[in-house]
Amino acid sequence: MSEAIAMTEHQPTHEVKGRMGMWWFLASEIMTFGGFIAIYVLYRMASGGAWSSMAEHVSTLMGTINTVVLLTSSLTIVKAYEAIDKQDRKSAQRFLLITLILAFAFLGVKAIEYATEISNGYTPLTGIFWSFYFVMTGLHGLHVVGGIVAIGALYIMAIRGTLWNGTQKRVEYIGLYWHFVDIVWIFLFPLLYLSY
Amino acid sequence: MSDWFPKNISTFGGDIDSVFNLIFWIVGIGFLLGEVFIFYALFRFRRREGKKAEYVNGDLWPHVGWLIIPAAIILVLDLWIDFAGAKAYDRIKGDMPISDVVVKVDGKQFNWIITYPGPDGAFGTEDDLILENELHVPVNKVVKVLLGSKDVIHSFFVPVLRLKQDMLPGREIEAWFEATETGRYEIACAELCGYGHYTMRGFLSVHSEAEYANWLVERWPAPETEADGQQK
Amino acid sequence: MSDTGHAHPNYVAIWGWLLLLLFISLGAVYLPFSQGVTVTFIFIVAAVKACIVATYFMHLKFEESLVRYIAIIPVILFVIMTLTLIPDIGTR
Amino acid sequence: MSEHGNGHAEPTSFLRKYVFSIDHKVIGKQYLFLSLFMALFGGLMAYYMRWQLAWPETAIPGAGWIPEPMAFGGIIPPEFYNALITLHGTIMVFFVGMPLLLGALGNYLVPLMIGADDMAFPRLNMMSFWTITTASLVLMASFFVEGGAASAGWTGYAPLSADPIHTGVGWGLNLWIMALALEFTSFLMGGINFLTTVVTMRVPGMTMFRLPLMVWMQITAAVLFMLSVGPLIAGAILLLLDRTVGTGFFIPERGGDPLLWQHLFWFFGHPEVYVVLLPGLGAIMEILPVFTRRPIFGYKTIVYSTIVAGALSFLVWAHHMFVSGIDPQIVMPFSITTILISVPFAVIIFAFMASLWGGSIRFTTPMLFAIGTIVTFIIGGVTGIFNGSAPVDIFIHDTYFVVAHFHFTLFPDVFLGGFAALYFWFPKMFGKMMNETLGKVHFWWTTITFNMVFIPMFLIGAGGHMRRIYNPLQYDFLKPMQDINIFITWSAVALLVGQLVFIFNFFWSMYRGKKAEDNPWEATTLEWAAAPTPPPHGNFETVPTVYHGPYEYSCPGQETDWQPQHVEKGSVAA
Repeated sequence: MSEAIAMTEHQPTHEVKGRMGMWWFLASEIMTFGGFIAIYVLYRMASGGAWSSMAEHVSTLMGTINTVVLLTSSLTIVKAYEAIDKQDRKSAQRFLLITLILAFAFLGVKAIEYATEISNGYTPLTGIFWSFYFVMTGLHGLHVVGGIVAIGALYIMAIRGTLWNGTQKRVEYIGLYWHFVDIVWIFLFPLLYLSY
Repeated sequence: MSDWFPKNISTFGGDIDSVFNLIFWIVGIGFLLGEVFIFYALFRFRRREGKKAEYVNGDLWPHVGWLIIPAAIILVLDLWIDFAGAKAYDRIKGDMPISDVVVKVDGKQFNWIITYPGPDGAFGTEDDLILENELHVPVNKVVKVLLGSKDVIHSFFVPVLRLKQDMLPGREIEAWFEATETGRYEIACAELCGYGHYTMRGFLSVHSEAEYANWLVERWPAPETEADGQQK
Repeated sequence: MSDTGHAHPNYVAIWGWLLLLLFISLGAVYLPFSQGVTVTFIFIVAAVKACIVATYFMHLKFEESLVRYIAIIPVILFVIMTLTLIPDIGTR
Repeated sequence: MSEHGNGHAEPTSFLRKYVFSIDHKVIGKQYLFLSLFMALFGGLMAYYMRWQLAWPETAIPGAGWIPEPMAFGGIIPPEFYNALITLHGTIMVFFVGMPLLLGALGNYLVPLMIGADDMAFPRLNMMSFWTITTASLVLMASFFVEGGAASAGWTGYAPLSADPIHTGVGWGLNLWIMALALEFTSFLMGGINFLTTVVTMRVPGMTMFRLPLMVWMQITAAVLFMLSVGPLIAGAILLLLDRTVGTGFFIPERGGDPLLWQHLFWFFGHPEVYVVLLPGLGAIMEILPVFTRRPIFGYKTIVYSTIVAGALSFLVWAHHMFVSGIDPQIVMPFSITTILISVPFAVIIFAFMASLWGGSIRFTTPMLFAIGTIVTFIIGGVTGIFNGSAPVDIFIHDTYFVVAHFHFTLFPDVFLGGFAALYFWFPKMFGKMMNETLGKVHFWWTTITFNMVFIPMFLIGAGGHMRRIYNPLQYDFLKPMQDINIFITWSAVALLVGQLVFIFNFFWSMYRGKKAEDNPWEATTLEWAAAPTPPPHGNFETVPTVYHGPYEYSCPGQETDWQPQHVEKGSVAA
């Protein structure tokens, strides 16, 4: 504990800096996604209900599956963090793997969804609702890809056993990011899939 | 400083000019006092041998004197300016007076398309008159202009009327003016609209009542000679 | 032994709550309320879900106040921005 | 794997030491050179624009080298003029103001001032520099693609910017958007770094209210930037898609709304003004106490005023849009918040005045520039009231009055304040003193010619002279003002030529200047008092401990008139 006091005074460990940096990053991310959501909501208000007919064609089922997948992956990565806190390397590694699989599952469902929609003739140019749909889910998807890269790196480090020399705190920071991606989806889901 | 302004021929132009003058005197005097103070302080407290600077010890009263009271004065002056401004703004942009003439002005790269509704008072009918870059209005009448755009954002700027309003594609924005002097004045585009932005020059012709009636008769020689568009 | 200085809540129970809320909002769509009521309801549920994730999964509950401000201020700003733009963009 | 404070060892190879360095001091200098280099381009563009305005459609001396179709034998067509206004604005705000005041000064000074050995994330710091360098290259490259560079103004209003058919500019504008996106990314990384550094890496005793004000200004600026840029990033992505994919987010025929772009731009744009402004004022706040030899007046009041101004800056953005067709109902509230924002800034200016009163003022070059900044910045501040008043803005919006106003805020801040900072911190950065005589010549020349350029602009602005006009002689009512335009142009030429004095002084002093001592100005903050000149890798030989606030000058009962932050005060005589 004396170390913890010293670090706030001068020599911060990774922990304080990493968490702080990640939160500042998330603050700017909130504003970016907030911007998208604000634009979407305002445009939808302005359209006066004209979008509902377009919004009916999204697949609520796949959206729901993906919500469950993402919520579960949030659970598994926080379990990985808990396991690391309890020095349980084995289950930490296992939870990271599950998270990774769930993230890929999310992208897989998303890909099927995109393919179905495009083959049914709903492309980003079909109408402004579809433009928003593809931009917002696409950007969210890119964040998922970023998360996969980061979690994958953590998992490889866990296999190699290099995750434990003071670097295991990264699971927490990447976890924060991953929960944020989850929260974005929590809002995108009703915005795009439920409001018709 | 409003001597530099172009001539004012609009009924509300005087309001804008007087708010400008009010601000000019308030900030002008404040500005001069501030600058004189700074130069006096620089002169009086220049470095001199054997004279040490005074320490600031963070007492409350010097703070009140130096910062709080001046800031409170600024706040009061701000509110004064705000209220004067709100009054003028309300006159210009608040409830629109009943208009005698309605004209549609559309911006297009790089021309003004000016549409008169004709004797039937409705746009989009056969007797519409479409002019390029020429806006004719009667003097001492309230003119309502419906501003729109065919492509990008333009801005309808008539310096002598103190009127400026952006024209957005996809929306129709209403503005009004009442010219008090006859003559031919320039209309300019005030919002960058492309490479020909600077060529987007139009003319506002303010006619006397008789002249305007003549102008109408020339355009619509039909039996109906009533001033166009008795609208409210 | 934990070196984070805070306890770990029962994450699985929280996950259960999140799933429950998800299905509540799904069910709400099929209830015979007007669109306005339904939309308001599902967004309240979404906000609650987001708060749960932030509070427990992102352990904001155990963080110092600075971190909470970092998280909350952007949300407030973006809500202010959206509300201000309603007369201009939302009801054009 | 050390992203650790003093973990990284001193690099030895040239590449690691000077190019891909992770030392905040080297990165700060890299930012400095980048911003000065870009300032040359921005200034050159200003010169071309001014010449065109004074003698429209004549061959511009020194523009003969520009290849067709940008210019034809030195005569620039309107397309290129519009590209110049766009790029001048973009470069000066995003590629000069921000890299100079945040990138260079922030990087160099923040760790030194809080006693840290480096930034919190040195590698991220290096990445942010190379990101903005890439952004600069992308921006300059946009001149050479087919269709020319972006020409929709630095504000890039849609739908002029949203569809290539309106301007004829294709990839030039796409590259402009990408350059901005990269720049934003760079400063987001920078902002995360600054904030984390200041929150976690202060030395023992360095409480938040013992921070030098420069650090306060830097972190406030970082917060403002990080919280305001997000919606514009969203908007920029949508704009780029409109241009490249063919969506219609800002195009009315396809269901979009052009007004939204303006809202997004100014929601960012107004806080952005303060992002650039605050670090410049911060430099003044550091310089004033040193050369008046007394503490700055009202430290905490200044900090609180800054925070209030920063918070208010999120609630004023629509004052850029009073005539753009927004709902008249929201105009007056914005007009009121806008005029109210003058209160916190007035408090800061009053604090400056009070700091002068009772001092023992040394008129060195940095001090002259600092005073020049305050004196001219007041003009910029008070003319903002005109723009903020909604009815007056109806007339002066988009005229040269506005141009003069924002140049009177940003030029004193970025250039006069920036010069003050450079003359002041040059000895610490390069270990040499700059020449005082040349510095004073530079000061008088710059401030006088600057006022000669921009004060007449208020007059022609009041006369209704529109901005962004390629050829003012098109309009009869502007013709009588042409003599003033010519006067402005000659003054601008003089202003630009005068900067050669600075460039010469800068490089000459770097090699031939008098060697600087550790603390030539007898200052109290850590970067002067505790670190050697120039600071070694790792900054401090021993970790300093801070005992009191940053500006303890002329304390009663002390031997010297300056008490460094890391030295305990002697016993105070009762």
